[in-house]
Amino acid sequence: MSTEAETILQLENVTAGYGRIIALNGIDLKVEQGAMATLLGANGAGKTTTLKTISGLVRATGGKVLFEGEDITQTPAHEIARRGLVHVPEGRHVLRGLSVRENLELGAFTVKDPATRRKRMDEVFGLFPVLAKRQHGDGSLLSGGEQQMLAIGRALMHGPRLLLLDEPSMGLAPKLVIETMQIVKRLSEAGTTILLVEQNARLALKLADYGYVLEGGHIRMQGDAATLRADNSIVQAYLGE
Amino acid sequence: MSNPLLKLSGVSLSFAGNTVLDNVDFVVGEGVIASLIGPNGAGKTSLFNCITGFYKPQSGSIKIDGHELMKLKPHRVTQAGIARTFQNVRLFHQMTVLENVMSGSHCRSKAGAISAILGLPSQRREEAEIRAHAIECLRFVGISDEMDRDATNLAYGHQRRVEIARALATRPRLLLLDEPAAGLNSGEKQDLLDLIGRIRDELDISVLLIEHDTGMVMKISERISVLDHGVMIAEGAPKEIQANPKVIEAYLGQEDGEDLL
Amino acid sequence: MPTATTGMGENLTMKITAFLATTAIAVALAAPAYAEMKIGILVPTTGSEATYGQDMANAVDLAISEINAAGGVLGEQLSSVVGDDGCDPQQAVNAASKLASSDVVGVVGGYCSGATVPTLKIFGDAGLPFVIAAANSTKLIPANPGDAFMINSTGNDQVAKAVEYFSANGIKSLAIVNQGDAYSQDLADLTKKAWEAAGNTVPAFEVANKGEQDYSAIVTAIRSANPDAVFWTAYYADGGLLIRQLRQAGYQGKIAVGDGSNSPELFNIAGSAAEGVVGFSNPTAEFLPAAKSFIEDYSAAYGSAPGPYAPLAYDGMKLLASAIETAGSTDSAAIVDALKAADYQGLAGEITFTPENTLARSNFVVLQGAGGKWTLAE
Amino acid sequence: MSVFDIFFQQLVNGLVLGSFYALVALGYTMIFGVVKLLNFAHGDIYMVGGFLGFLILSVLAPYVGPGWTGVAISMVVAMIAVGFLGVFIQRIAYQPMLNAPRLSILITALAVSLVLQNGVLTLTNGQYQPFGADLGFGGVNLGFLFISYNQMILVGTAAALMIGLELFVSRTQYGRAMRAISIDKDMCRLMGINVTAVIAVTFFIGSALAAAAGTMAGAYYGSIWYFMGFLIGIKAFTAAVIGGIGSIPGAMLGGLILGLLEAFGTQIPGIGSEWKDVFSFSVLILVLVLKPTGLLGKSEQERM
Repeated sequence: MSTEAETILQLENVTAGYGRIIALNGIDLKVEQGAMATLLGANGAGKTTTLKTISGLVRATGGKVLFEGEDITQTPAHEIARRGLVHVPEGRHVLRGLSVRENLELGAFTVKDPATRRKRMDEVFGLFPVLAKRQHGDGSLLSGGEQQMLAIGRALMHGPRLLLLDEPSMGLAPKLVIETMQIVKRLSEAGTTILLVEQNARLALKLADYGYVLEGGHIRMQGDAATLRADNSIVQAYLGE
Repeated sequence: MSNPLLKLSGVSLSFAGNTVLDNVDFVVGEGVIASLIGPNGAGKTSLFNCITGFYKPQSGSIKIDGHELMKLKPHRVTQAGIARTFQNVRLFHQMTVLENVMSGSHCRSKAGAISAILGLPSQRREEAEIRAHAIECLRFVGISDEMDRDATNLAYGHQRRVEIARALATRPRLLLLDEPAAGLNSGEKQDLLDLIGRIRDELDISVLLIEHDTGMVMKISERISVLDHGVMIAEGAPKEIQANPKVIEAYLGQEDGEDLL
Repeated sequence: MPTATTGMGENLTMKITAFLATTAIAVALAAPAYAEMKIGILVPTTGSEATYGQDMANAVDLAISEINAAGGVLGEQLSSVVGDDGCDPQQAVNAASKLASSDVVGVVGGYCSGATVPTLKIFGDAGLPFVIAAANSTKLIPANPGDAFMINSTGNDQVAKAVEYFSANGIKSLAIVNQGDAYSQDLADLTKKAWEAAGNTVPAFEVANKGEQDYSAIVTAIRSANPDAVFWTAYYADGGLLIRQLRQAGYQGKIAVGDGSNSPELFNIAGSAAEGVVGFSNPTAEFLPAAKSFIEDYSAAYGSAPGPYAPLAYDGMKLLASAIETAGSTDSAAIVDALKAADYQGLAGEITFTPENTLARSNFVVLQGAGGKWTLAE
Repeated sequence: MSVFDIFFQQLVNGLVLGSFYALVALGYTMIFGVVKLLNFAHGDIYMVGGFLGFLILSVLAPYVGPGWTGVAISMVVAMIAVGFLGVFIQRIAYQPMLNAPRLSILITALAVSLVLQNGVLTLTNGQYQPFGADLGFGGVNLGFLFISYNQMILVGTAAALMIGLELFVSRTQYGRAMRAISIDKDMCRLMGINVTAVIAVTFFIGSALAAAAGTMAGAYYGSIWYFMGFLIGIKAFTAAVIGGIGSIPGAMLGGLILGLLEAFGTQIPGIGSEWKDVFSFSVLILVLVLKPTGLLGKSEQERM
């Protein structure tokens, strides 16, 4: 279906919900290969549900999700992850009771070649030296910022072709928010394709190439990040008209 | 501004060293529709829980009409005139709509357990009154046709109405609604707006709501208070709030540090 | 209805049939007036002990058919009614009440002592003679209103036999293991009492939990007490495990088992550990010289060898029949009197009764495990 | 035998008993870990393992003899077969109930237990079945202590299985995934872990371990019957709770502790062996009162 060769992810009129509650009301969006897109909107606008629908945790009730041109709407979550579409959920979800290293190892669950796993582990440790230092400790005993690094590092162990990041700065002190966003920036610059959900709309639009603003399960606005940044009407998506 | 009905001063709440509410001052006037908004994790539901007695704040005071509520148990708070609904609909299973709503009236029941067991005439009279009142509440929210159905079999929007009717059956002076529009479609939202307006206008009950749908909040509220990280950062009319830089920053993020990127 | 017409003309059969047909209403309304005598059989035909119960019922029926073939009792043919006690006291009460109200002249049976005890009062109230063929707990004796007769040796007789055997074989100290149920505990307590009264010691007296697989605690206790012999008073399934584990742990002394363990299955479970084990047993057919033709007839009729209590059940039926003949009528009191005075030579030996209606002479035999089966030791 | 001798003898006995408890408790705890189900049918899986081991041994005995070689082969084959049975039970009985209320799935487990028990009851007429293994009576006599070769082989095999399991769980991706699933299923799916497959592997391993215990118990004690899983099922549950339900090292520790407690408890003067079960269940209640999370279990605190 994809007309442009560089489109890695495409949503066509996707609807989804929880029981009788409708969360997504027909979402169309696109992420280009190598680019960073961001998904903005107030609480309850449907950002997290959009990411979950893409990664298969929530089943779309209608529409289509295409990843690298293939329909993954009905593909099981673990199979989607296997294909390289990696979702870092909100709240970090570090596996308590498993060491930092084991958390990272599990990130590479789908990677069968031990040499590749070792190489990726070294890369992650290079990116986050603190994880190397604390690799044998329980992952859940890391600080909030370190846990976020672990969550991202674990996703990188897959060798992701598309990274979905859900509120990576949530619950972090202001200084750590900036640090986390710097990491996201570095990943993007290194060529990773990213779809970012972020509470801090200003920072997200500064980093991203393209932005979508959700409201009540609809896409209310979309455009170049720079254009959206300059548009004051984005405030209305958050604070009403 | 009208007389203050609910007045919070200096309310602080913390769990295991984490501050959830930090010295919050907050007023809801008599006969007002007010809203409490703020980003995720700002402490809105915690504030509701403090008002209704589910949480005990470490310091401060919470008064309704000058009566201190801080030391009261939740059912006493209800008797003092405050009713609430919950973020997720919480109806009693395997009870009809009417029974659910009647359960709301029992906090006003005067007959004791003994007369209830003995089925004394006073108790029977009271039961009939409760029933009549519950039906009246259901009629008010517009679902009296469904009063004999199992409450949990109703459409979601109607379940929300049952919850509101149950809250009304306690004959409150102040109604707290926690995200009443969550999961409703746009038509149902409009109906909800009308209902909230009628509750205030016809029943003379003040309403305070927490709501994420800021569009709806702006339409209905006369006063809006904004909570961010446990701190009350703004208070005012909808237009003032929309233009308040502190509120915009709370919702869209700060500009500090942007240059580092 | 039995159709045996031996010694009866075609005419008579027809007359009887006509009689039965014309009095059908009377039969339905009043107590039935068959021209035959009914005998009750009280045994478990369902539940865990069903095999033994069915076996006893078969043996009684075999005796009945032999009696009928020889002309019946007092000129009348016998038939049987089975009451299933399920080896359960409550079920036994129901079964006994049903038998007592179904016009039987006497009852043969009683396998589980626990289930038999509560039936004594029911049969006693009805004045029915009751020949108890297998159940042999001493608890039956005080509960007997006077019309029940035990033709299996009681626990007391087994104890006497065991003490006699142990003493004769130079044993001084004896460990006793039971399972805490009425039967095995009774036997263990009585043995302990008699053994100590005879001037010997019981250095270990243990109780095993039923269904337990691991007996290591008991084995250790026994090994540390190091008795000359171990006496297991409960059933074979768990006894087999204990014997095996005792030998596995290196215990060298003598091992003996009570009549609850005299099944050939013991050898399958304990394996070679059961070689040389001594068993006290009520007289089973294979060890009774007089039972040779009984075994053949039984096997021919039912396609399998008679079980351990079949000879006693068979004897019980024959005894009851002879008592009715002696009494000369089906009057219960007369039959009971005849039983009290009985001196009957059965497959399992001579039957005469003590004033308590128990067997006057012990019929226990001593068996020994050899080559994977029981053989007569004496 | 002196008190000293009894102590060592009971130590050995406790280890043997504890090995059985631990092997069965492992399955209990692993299955609880991944699907939060108290698999009350687990004791009956042990029982079925015993019967399958017996059947296989009866076929093999004419060729390899009824000794340890035959038992070892029977055990391995029974483990594989019962492993698949565990997966099959999970698929048809538990998988459809995964989102049902906790009570419903518990009742399902009881139903599975009854089906297995009554199935074997019908096939065997409730009779004790002699296992038919011939393991000999040899052993090492240290004077104060007699340890049979059978006890050594048995404890050794149980230890080897447990070490193997520990290595599998701590060193392999599947083992890590198993632990991860007990913590956060959705996160596991996002990491590409096929949760359903890992649950199946867990049931396979848990059931196979129970089958190993069942076969060894049958061979060691000499007889099997349809009800033999009941008591050990409850004991294994007790062991799992003592160690901390959900914890694999906890189940091993709990099993050994329970075995030793029972062995020594019965030797306290005045407490005969008939008090054994009372003793172990009192310990269960004590643990539940004093340390409800068990010895190695982690408390799952509610997060605000």
